[in-house]
Amino acid sequence: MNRVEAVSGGIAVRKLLVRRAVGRVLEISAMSLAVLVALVAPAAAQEIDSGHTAWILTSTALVLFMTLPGLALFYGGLVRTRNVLSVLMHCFTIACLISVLWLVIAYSLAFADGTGWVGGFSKAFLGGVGTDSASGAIPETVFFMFQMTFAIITPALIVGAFPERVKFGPMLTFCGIWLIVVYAPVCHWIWGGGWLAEMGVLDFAGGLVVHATAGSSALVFAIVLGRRRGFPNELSPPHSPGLVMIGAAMLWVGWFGFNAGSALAADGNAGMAMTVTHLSAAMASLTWMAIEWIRFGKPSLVGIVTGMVAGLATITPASGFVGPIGGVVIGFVAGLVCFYAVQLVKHALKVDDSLDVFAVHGVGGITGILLVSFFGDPSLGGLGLAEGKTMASQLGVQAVGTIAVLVWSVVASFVILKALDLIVGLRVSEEDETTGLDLATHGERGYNI
Amino acid sequence: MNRVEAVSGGIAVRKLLVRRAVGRVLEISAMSLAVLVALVAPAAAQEIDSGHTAWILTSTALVLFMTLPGLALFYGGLVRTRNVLSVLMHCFTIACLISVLWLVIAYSLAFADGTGWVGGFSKAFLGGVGTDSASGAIPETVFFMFQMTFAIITPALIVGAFPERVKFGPMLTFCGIWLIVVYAPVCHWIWGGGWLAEMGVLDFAGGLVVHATAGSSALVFAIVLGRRRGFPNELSPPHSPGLVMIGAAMLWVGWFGFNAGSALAADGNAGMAMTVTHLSAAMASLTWMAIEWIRFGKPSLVGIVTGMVAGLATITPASGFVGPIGGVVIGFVAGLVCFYAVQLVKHALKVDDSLDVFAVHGVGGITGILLVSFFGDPSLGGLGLAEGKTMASQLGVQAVGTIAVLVWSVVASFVILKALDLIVGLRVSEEDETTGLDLATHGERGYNI
Amino acid sequence: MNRVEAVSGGIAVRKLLVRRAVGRVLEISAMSLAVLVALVAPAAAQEIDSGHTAWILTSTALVLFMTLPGLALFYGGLVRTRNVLSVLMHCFTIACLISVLWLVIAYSLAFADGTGWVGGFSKAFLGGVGTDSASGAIPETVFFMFQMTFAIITPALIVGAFPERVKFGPMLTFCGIWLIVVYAPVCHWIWGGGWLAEMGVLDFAGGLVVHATAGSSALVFAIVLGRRRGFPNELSPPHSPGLVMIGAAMLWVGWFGFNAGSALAADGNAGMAMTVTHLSAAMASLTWMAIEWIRFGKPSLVGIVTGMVAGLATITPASGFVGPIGGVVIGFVAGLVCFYAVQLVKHALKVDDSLDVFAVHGVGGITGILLVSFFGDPSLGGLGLAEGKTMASQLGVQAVGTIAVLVWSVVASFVILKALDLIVGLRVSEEDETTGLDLATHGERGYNI
Amino acid sequence: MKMVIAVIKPFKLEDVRSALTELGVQGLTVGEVRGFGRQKGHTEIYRGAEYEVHFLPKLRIEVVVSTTIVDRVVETLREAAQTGEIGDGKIFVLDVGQAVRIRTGEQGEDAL
Amino acid sequence: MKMVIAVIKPFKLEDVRSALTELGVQGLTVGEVRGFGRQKGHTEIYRGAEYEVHFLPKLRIEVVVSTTIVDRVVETLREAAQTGEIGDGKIFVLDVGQAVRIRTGEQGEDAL
Amino acid sequence: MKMVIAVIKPFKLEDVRSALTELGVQGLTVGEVRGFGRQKGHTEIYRGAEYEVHFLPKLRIEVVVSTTIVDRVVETLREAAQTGEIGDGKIFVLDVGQAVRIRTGEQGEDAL
Ligand SMILES: Nc1ncnc2c1ncn2[C@@H]1O[C@H](COP(=O)(O)OP(=O)(O)O)[C@@H](O)[C@H]1O
Ligand SMILES: Nc1ncnc2c1ncn2[C@@H]1O[C@H](COP(=O)(O)OP(=O)(O)O)[C@@H](O)[C@H]1O
Ligand SMILES: Nc1ncnc2c1ncn2[C@@H]1O[C@H](COP(=O)(O)OP(=O)(O)O)[C@@H](O)[C@H]1O
Repeated sequence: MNRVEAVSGGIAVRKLLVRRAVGRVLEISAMSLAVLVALVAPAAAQEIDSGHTAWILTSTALVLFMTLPGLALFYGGLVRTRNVLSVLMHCFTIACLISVLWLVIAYSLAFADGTGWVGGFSKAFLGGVGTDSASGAIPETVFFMFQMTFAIITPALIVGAFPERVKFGPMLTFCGIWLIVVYAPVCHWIWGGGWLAEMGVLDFAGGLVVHATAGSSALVFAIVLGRRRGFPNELSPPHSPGLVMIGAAMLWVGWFGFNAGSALAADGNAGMAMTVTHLSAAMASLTWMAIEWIRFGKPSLVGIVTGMVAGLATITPASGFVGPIGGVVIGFVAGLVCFYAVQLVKHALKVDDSLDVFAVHGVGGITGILLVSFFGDPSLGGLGLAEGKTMASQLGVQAVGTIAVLVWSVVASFVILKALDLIVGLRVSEEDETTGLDLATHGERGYNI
Repeated sequence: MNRVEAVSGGIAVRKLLVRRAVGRVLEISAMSLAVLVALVAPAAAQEIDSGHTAWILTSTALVLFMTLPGLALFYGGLVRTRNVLSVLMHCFTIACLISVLWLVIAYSLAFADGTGWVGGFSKAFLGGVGTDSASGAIPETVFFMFQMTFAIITPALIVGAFPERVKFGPMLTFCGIWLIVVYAPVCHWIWGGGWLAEMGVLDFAGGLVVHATAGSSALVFAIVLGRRRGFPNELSPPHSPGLVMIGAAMLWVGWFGFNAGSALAADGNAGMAMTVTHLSAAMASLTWMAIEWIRFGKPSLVGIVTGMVAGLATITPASGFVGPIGGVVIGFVAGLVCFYAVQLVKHALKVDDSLDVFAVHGVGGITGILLVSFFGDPSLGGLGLAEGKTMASQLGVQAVGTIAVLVWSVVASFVILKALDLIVGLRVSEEDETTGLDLATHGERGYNI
Repeated sequence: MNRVEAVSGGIAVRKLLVRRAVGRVLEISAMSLAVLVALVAPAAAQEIDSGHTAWILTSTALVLFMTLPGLALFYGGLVRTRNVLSVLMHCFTIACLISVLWLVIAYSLAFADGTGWVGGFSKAFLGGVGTDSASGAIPETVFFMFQMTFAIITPALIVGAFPERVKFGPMLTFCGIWLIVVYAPVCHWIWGGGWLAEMGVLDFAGGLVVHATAGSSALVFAIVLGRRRGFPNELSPPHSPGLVMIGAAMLWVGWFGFNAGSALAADGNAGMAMTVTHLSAAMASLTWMAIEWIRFGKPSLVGIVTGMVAGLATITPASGFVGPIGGVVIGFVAGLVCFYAVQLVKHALKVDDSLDVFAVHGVGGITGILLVSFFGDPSLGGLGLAEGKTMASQLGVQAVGTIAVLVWSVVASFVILKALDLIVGLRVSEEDETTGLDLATHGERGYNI
Repeated sequence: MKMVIAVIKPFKLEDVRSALTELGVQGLTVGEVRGFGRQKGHTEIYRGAEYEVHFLPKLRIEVVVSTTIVDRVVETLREAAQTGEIGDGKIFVLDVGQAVRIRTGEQGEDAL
Repeated sequence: MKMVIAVIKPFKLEDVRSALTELGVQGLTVGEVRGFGRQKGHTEIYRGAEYEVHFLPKLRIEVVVSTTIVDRVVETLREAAQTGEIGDGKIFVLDVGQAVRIRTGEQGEDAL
Repeated sequence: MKMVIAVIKPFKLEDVRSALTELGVQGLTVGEVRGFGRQKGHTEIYRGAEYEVHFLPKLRIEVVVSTTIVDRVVETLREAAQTGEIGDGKIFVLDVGQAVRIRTGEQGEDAL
């Protein structure tokens, strides 16, 4: 596998494919002019590969499907009946708001040429991008859309931290600001050719960019917002485990686009990424189920699908670098680590990160980021670490990246939230919380059966 | 972008790609015979492009998914509990019936060579179409299937006009006749190389073919059928806003196949179509939400997803011709116009187009058809109008197309409905209406919880 | 169509494509060296086709989607409220367990070189398979994943035989053993180049490999396990026909990946497979609906979607060999035969194959296997039978294959079940059965509304 | 005081409520119930299997009123709920010893 | 007339209904309720968090019968609903002052 | 014996249950009901159409206790269920002629 590719999912493949085109031209320098022409012509025509494009178009649909309705149902089923619609509403409005902001400015900040810290404004409103603009072997509009779906699901993940008590407007405002202040820069650092990319941080599909940023910010949100009334003693069980499972299943399927799509091509790398992604999800699910079975005597549906999400979040950064066995091992670790992380955060620290965003996504994503250093190494069946990196040095780089991302996410989120809390307030009234946000905030009821 | 392509989504691309193949041969007329052979051979082999084919196969799945279960759930959640199954049944049976009729005759009437008014019978039962038959760069069977999914969802959209009171058999009969008398011809006019195509009407993915025909016929159906008992004073709220959102989310994702698939290729046009489609949906959702927030103080889930559908219906005809900013503006207009259209039809005119098919799809589709004339123009970031058209002349053509389609849809639907009403009757008994169609017509209950 | 291809969906296409590559080289042997180079170079580069790969990556997602959540919801809606979660749990855990076993050993037993009876161990843990390994025109990892989704859904189909009363652990154990003892070998016989493949058995996407094995084993399971309390007199209606329809719709869409994906390419064969698959589903649905309408006066939602599944299961083995009209006829037969099969098994034989796995999948799959002999023949619009076969001789071969698969599935399943029953017991206590498996086994309730 | 319990057809609720309100009744409580009676249930058929449904959806209205107006309440309720078809339901009247308004603690008729 | 209110285990409904029908009872009304009593609830566990469920699903049967047969009704009902295990439920008997059939206006025992 | 019927706000159930348990009440039955009263409903808006919701979700608690403690039960229940805001609900007390425990056949107060 091309070393450069290892640098990151986003830009690497683009570079790689350009290189291929060039390469093809060089190889044949010895041939007759006629043949040269014969070969260059198609090569140029091949610039945009319809097969790779078809797969990324599909992946874009799959990743959007993860948020709408996947994640929305996964979260919606976990809350109480009287708040189910508000959760769906959160995910839906975030998707809409982020999409527009992504066009206006965020895409440019993440992927336009700029400093090592943040991209420039040249691509604001997709400036200079037309139907013929290419990003590697695919049209840039397709790359733009694919990346947008990542930008959508990341703040949507945070929804799990504040259900049943957050004020609608401020919540939406937070997500908008957060996209620009936290997501876009971090995305640039790692996938936009920024300083962490230069350093050789490996994050194939978003262990840091997506899960660490969302997970840590979710923890901050839960702390600043405070616990739900009655937490933790008068907990209500998920109002619809079936809905949770439906959402989870959609997440699993959609994740194929998330990870295998991050190869930005329909090739062997995509195939291997899909394979390890699937195996990790399966193994983590079985692990979580086993723990519940042993500890409580009853393996639960909500439990096993939580394990699945843990497995998927954990393999995400590693999905382009490890082999099948690495995928299985990572899945096992994911189930184990995240299960106990949930116990720690919720039952030991008593933080009401209501739907365990940090314990599952944050902890999972970081675990995956660190494990890449080992299972990405050919000696452990991996496809290769960053250029010239050993397990140790790679681990060091991964740690630096993790710390940088966590610090920035936590600090920025804290500031934004405190500001919003002072200005407009983050939390609904006790009465609204009791009534439930569906009726209080949105004037609807979940089930008029 | 090739002007011809602008003529329509359907046939244009086919023509275009043939042209490309030819073009490639000409370009090289100066080269040596050897090279000529070298180039022609692959060119021939390229006749069917696996990448384009992969994307249209995928798009076909996505568009079928829009109807089953997408649209069915969207509509099913909006009615009362006692009628939810009947709505699912309507969408499902329509999908089955239309599929068979599409093979038997409708595809041929729409796409086989014929007059400017309707296609011939040569392709009835897919006559002469085998695994090797090509339609542009994709197999004709794939084109047949992709177009079938459009033929399915169009009458399925009409379901929103007559729920909770229509008689099952006559409803199904109407849809069958309507496909052949209204859909197939109109499809031929615009996508089959018919008179409107010749005139230069721009309708990329079905503003007229799909939304205007369905919307206007729905209005006629609602009027001929009459209002539900208790309309409008004793309205019931949607029995399951969550179900509505699930269906809406599936529609959004599926619409990627609908619009980006209409490029009939996995290329930059598809990428741009997906981009503007998504942006319009997002912007229209936010617009509708804003209006509700301001007017009623409570942004609702059913509201925002209705805005989403409005945005998607409106961008549909424009999706292959406008740029990103055009997409956002069209989305904004869509949210605004359709919101007030709903108020007008339902609350001013008191027409019980129960699920607002006309106000959302009809009005939206027509709005999009007209807006193409402006935002399709390069001066407004568009990709180009029809050959030799100015904004003004294009607008004229679009208007002619709209009027022609509306008149034909309304007249034909009215005649079919009146006939059916006389012969078998369109409406169930008062008692059945009170019992609910689930039990009365299908012998089932929605929830045995 | 290449005869070899007819031998089976799995390996044939691989062979075929290799042949094509070779062929292309030969054709041009007369040309100048320069041109030869010019052509071979791209030919080599084409080894893995991005378009075919894109479609199979997509198909893999579609087929996984069939099980999670498609089949799970289809089955979950058919049981009583108190057992809905247990059914979802069955499908989900089976998916996880099979995935891991598929990597460990099953894939190797099915597709690695071995005897005519079973594959060897060379591909255990994907031994020797990397990102560059190809399987025909697609990466082998993609072929591995695509086939895995088939291995997942097959035992998941059996879930319909034992809901509401089976013990969780033993159920899972059975599925694991069954995969290795029944599925993997049968898969090798037919798709892995085994003895039935050699004999010329035609099974494009799994009439025998998937539906006959699952259906017959389900019947055995239902008999060994015994009937639910109160069967058949105190039957409960499906607790949520809507959920059943959602699952069914997902199955329909996913089946496009199942059948059209089995072409292992994005080409005319895939297009035709998708076409006949869709037409059969539509026709079978209408047939089942018609029968209910005539017999009971009320066409039901659960009925029509059951017809749909019958149509899809029946066309599966034929989907790569028949033409559009063949697809319609097969669909009609499917609806008719399966409807009466349900009556026979459940109401005549009083076997509590609770969700009619055998009557719909088993009978359907076998019917399709036999019908291929006729509608696969060019004289009936088919694409061709196995090399040198006449309708009669093909029918003979198909019969042999069917009997072999049924005998092996029944015997093996019976032995495994009896053993498990003796050692741990297959059935929950009467009390747990009354309480419902959701609470008794998994400690959750389906709806806390 | 009397407690009037009425089992009625679901779609009659609105009529009953408004009729009672006109009569000056300040409040009532409604619960969803399933009723078995002369009005026979129906059969649902799933994949050819007949499923006998004995119980029909009804609404159970519970309203406590002063003894002085109980007869008028019953009569009004009966008229509002009547369709003349089998399955219209029943009205039962029971004695109430005491009534309390939780918010204020008011007792007896003041609590209604 | 008497109103017999019984709280029973859900899966006993069919037995109770047929038993009462045999006794000549023409109708009854059933509602879904949750019961709290000696029979302890259970704990559900979500992601390691224990959730104490105090209430168990029960059915509340309400049947009005003539005073002459009330004892037999109670006895029959008890036998039909009994499993002998804790949580079988209760039967309460109340006085009914008046009964009316909405459809016909019939009063008293004729209304039953 | 007396039957105490209370209509309360849903989220007060837990308070009421524990308060009554402390008082020694061994069991009670709860049903979900919709209430109409002074506390006005709300309007839901769908696509600009106003939908008037007259009924509010409430819980109906039914508990049978011995006459000796009925007053304390009513008082305790009232305190536990009270928020002081309109819509808190009502408590009604009815006479119970007979009580039977299905499991054992015990009668009267022993059955409670
Ligand atoms: N004896 C009874 N006790 C309690 N409820 C009854 C009784 N008889 C009938 N009901 C209720 O009244 C409803 C209507 O009674 P039914 O006999 O079907 O028609 P009608 O009221 O016209 O005689 C029943 O569904 C049941 O809920
Ligand atoms: N005092 C009471 N008032 C009203 N309902 C009661 C009372 N005691 C018990 N119940 C109902 O009876 C059900 C069964 O009572 P429980 O004490 O659990 O078992 P058992 O009936 O065998 O003593 C309870 O779930 C509750 O619904
Ligand atoms: N006369 C009545 N009979 C039966 N239930 C009543 C009666 N009046 C009120 N209720 C119930 O009590 C609930 C609260 O009553 P309401 O008048 O709204 O407030 P408050 O109890 O504070 O006066 C109502 O929703 C209704 O369920």
